Amino acid sequence: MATAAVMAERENYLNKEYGIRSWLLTTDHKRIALLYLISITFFFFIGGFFALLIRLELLTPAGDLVQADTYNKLFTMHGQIMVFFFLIPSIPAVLGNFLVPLMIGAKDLAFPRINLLSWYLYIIAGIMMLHCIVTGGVDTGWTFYTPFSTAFSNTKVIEAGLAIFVAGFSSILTGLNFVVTIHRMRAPGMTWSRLPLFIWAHYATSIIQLLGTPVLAITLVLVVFERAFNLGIFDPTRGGDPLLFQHLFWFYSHPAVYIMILPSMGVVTEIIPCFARKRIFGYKFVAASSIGIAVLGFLVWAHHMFVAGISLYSAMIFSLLSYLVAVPSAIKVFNWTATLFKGSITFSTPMLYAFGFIGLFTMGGLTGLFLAALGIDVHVTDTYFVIAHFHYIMVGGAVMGYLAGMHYWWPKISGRMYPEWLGKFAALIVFLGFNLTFFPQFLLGYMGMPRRYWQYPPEFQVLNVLSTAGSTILAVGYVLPMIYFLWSMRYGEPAPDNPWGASGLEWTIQSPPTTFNFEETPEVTWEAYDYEHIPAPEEVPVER
Amino acid sequence: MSEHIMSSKLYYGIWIALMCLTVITAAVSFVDLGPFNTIVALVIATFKALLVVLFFMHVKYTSEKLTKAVIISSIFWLFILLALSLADYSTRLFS
Amino acid sequence: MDALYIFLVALSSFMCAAIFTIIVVFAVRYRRQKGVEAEQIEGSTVLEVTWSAVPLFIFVFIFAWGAAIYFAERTPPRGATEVYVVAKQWMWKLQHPEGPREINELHVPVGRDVKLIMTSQDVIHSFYVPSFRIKQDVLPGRYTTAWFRATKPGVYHLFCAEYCGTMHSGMIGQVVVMEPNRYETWLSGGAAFGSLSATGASIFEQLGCPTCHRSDTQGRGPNLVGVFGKPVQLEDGRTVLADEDYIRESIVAPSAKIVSGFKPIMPVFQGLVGEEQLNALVAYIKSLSPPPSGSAAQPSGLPAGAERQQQKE
Amino acid sequence: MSDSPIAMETHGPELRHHFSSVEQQRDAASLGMWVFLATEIMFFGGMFCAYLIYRYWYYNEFAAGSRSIDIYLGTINTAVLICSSLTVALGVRAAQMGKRKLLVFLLLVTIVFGLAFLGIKGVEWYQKYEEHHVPGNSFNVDDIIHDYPQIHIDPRHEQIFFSLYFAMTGLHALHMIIGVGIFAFLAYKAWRSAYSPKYYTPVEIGGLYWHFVDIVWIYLFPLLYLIDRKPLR
Repeated sequence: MATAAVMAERENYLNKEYGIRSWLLTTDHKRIALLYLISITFFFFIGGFFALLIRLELLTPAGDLVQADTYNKLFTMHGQIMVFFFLIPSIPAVLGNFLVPLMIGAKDLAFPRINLLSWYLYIIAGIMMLHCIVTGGVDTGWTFYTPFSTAFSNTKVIEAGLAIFVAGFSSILTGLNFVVTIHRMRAPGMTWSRLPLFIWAHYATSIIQLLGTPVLAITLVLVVFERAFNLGIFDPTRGGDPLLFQHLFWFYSHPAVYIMILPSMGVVTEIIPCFARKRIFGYKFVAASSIGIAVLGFLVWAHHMFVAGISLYSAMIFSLLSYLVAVPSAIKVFNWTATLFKGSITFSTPMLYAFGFIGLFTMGGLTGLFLAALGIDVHVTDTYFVIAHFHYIMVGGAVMGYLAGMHYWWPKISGRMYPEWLGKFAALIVFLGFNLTFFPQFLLGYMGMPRRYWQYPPEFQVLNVLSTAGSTILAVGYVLPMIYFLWSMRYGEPAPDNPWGASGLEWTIQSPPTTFNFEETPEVTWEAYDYEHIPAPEEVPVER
Repeated sequence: MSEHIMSSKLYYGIWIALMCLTVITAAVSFVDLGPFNTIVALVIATFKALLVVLFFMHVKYTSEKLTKAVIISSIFWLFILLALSLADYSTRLFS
Repeated sequence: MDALYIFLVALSSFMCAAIFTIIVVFAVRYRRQKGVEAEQIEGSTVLEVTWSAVPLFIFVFIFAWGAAIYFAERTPPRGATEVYVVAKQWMWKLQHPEGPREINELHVPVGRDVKLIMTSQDVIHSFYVPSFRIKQDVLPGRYTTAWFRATKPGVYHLFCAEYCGTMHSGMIGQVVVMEPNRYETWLSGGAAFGSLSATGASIFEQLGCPTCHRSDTQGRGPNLVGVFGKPVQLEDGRTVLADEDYIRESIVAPSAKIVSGFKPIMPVFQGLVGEEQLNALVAYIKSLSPPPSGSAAQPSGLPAGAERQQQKE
Repeated sequence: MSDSPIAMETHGPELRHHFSSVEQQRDAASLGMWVFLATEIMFFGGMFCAYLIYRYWYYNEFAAGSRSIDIYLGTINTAVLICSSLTVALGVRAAQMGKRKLLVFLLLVTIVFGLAFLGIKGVEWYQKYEEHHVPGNSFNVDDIIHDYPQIHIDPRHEQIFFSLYFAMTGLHALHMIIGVGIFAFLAYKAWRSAYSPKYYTPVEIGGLYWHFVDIVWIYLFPLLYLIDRKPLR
């Protein structure tokens, strides 16, 4: 094709240099984003493999597929890998890394070398984690609750703790880079009220990464010290308080949920206006709700501890505050819906994922109301209800958003189009598989099946079989995009600069971009999402 | 940021103040003030920290509001951590 | 609480249905059509405030409802029968006030308030009976409590809900709820265990506690009669309530809170008395105080074989 | 880096390609350090939280443990750190004014103060080691219990105090070691004339880091050494 030849001649960040050194020593934010993409995909499939083993074990009530200890290690490492090595870096370190400079009109992040360092830290942490897994694993649950983790577990707690400690620093450096970049590197005219909401979401995410992660880091250091040197800081037999560990742990780990979901919300907020050809409804409120979530998210952590033995009064305070954080999430859902009103909607793959996101996130959010209600939390916490709830948020929400974003920006990242029909098909499979996997778990939880059970009473079997069946469908839905993305890198249609007719600076430059993104620093004179001035895709003159 | 070059006299003045406060805080701790010992020690420490932040770290002379925002928000977050944890510990006895 | 649950299910279903319907309607109604441009709408502060404030009011209402239930769940009624629970990897041990001890099984009569006073020997566990809607983490080194009143005879699941190691999923048992008369039969089939407080009394003697803790004011230790449930003036000026945790602490680490007017001379019993003996001692000291209402421990001479005696429904 | 022709012509070697001006680069670096210090506050904050709660629970043990630490060494160390902060501040000033030799000298003096602090800290830790006050299997506080017959001391709670003491001073010392490393690098670069009144950002943000570590100590000193020095009743 003639277009392909023309495309191939254009210099971009991918074909500018070749060779392993040009990748491993790169300071280009786009290349680092791809390094992250490859590494988190690797960990996603490891974590997913563990998840499948867990589901297979739960196919029957008896503990027959794996040993109890193996099962405990499986869910522990599934959690640790998915949370710390996939979800937290997923959108920020891949899409955020790629897009934050492009969207604000900068040549790179403020600290390119620190950006590369953060990837290396991530890789070091990843290798430590893998080493931990192959040499025996860890069985404390991803939550590391003391005194089990410090005094009773016989597994590699120290190594896993240090791996997550290092991964935490990687996350801090990413957040630091974003905050400074967003403050200092915006193109002329790119005022705060013109920023894409994706940037607002990443700004809020970075705040959480910066102020939450260090607390987790110090907590893990104390756990490691306690285990290594036989101290008693969290050990009740030596005067320590195990609840203190839980307080410090959840001070980070609750806001960490927002590290995962906020960037997804940002992605969806980009996609919906684009495929509805409309300005976002209530820009200011959506932006403010991101910051609101980031701040209020720090005030609610002890709702994970309502039955853990905290005082009655603090439980009440935390329950009330938990409801406050639901308000900004509701605002977002309402605004997305309102944006559709009187739009001109097309159903491309990213839009399908975005619809899926809204649906699943709404269900996840509403079930959160159950858990924040003290009386009900007592019954459903630590059961499969909680498992279902947070998978609706983290998988139904964060991963759907991640896939939506990958499809939406894939033409910009790779310069190629993916096969649209296959994309829609995969989106459908993911949505169905997901619901079949996790909806039964709400019912299981309400019936009283506790989490982290290797074997269970037979009356729970039917729902577990459904869930396991769903998980295999879900697995297919996740493998498909990986295959066709890889396929499209070689055989896909070359992508035009702006295939969706989208607003935003990243679409004003070539696909894929050059190393320094912008030939000259752009001057922004328009508001975000000014879809009245951008022609829809067919009306764009064919690229030549 | 700190285009402003401060006179070295001011630096020496701050240094003398910090040294004096150190000696004072150590000395006061030997005097029985009841519960006020802790309060005095923390007030002096905060005052010293303020001197360092404002003068040695040039925050007093920076025109940048952002730096102050970063400092204030980090202290605010520390306050959240301490206050809400203590909300549990201080009310446990009542329930 | 199930009423609140149903309310929430209804509310959530309604909200889901509403949002999904709106999305589907918009998606179909405003799908891309030739010649129809999207209408640009800026947003509306009135709408935004409305859909922030209305949910907030609903949320506060749910909070208040949930908190009321929680408060009731956390406040045992006076006069509840007190069952001591010791959790260990991976087993539940339960001690009835009348004396019988059970493992992984708890027999209770219908309609009686039962207060569980729980502690763990090793890691954190969680006492969870789904049918009674109770769950409470069981912590090492301190007591936590929960209570329930069974309303229907039957056998109910007892789960450990806080991950506690290898056989976490094997740490299950059952709560057997019986008609009162069958419960009496079950009790009388029990062993010649003294009541829990009587066991505590004999441990009290064995350990030589009465040498100092005399029932007059001449002892080197405080008189323990009537101390439970009362505020105690401490040597350092503080006042604490003499609850289960305080008594427990005063046995394992006696000098932590010295009663005003006494010296820290009591030996430390940490490691010398097990959790179950501790429970018995606490029950004994509690029995020295007049019970809030009738159902406290009575001296008993129950026939042999109570423990492990099983009467399945 | 410098293969973009647009970037090449407008800036000197110290301006990296993706910034449009030296001011932008300096502002970015300075904000970056301040934001990093905010995360550091939370990092120490976790330990301060643990400290606060256990001090509230185990006041006697904390007071007795605090008494057993050498207050003279602690005070001297505080003074040493304050002096080092002064030399850092003067060093930044020397950099602003382009006095290269003075800058190198002040940076070296700062390093000496830093090492002195670490040395004194080492002496203090060695004393604790000799007294078996290091938490772990050989932990023994019979001497403290013997010294204060008036108050009750539970060795397990005393161990929590010393765990926190070593964790907090240890992490602070780790920050000092990193700081000495940074300053050694800065001194080397300054000696090679890398800094000028136009470009001294590394000295400035290195200084911010050093002052921050100083501030942490300003709080650790009263919290660990001065809990209760008043005469016993």
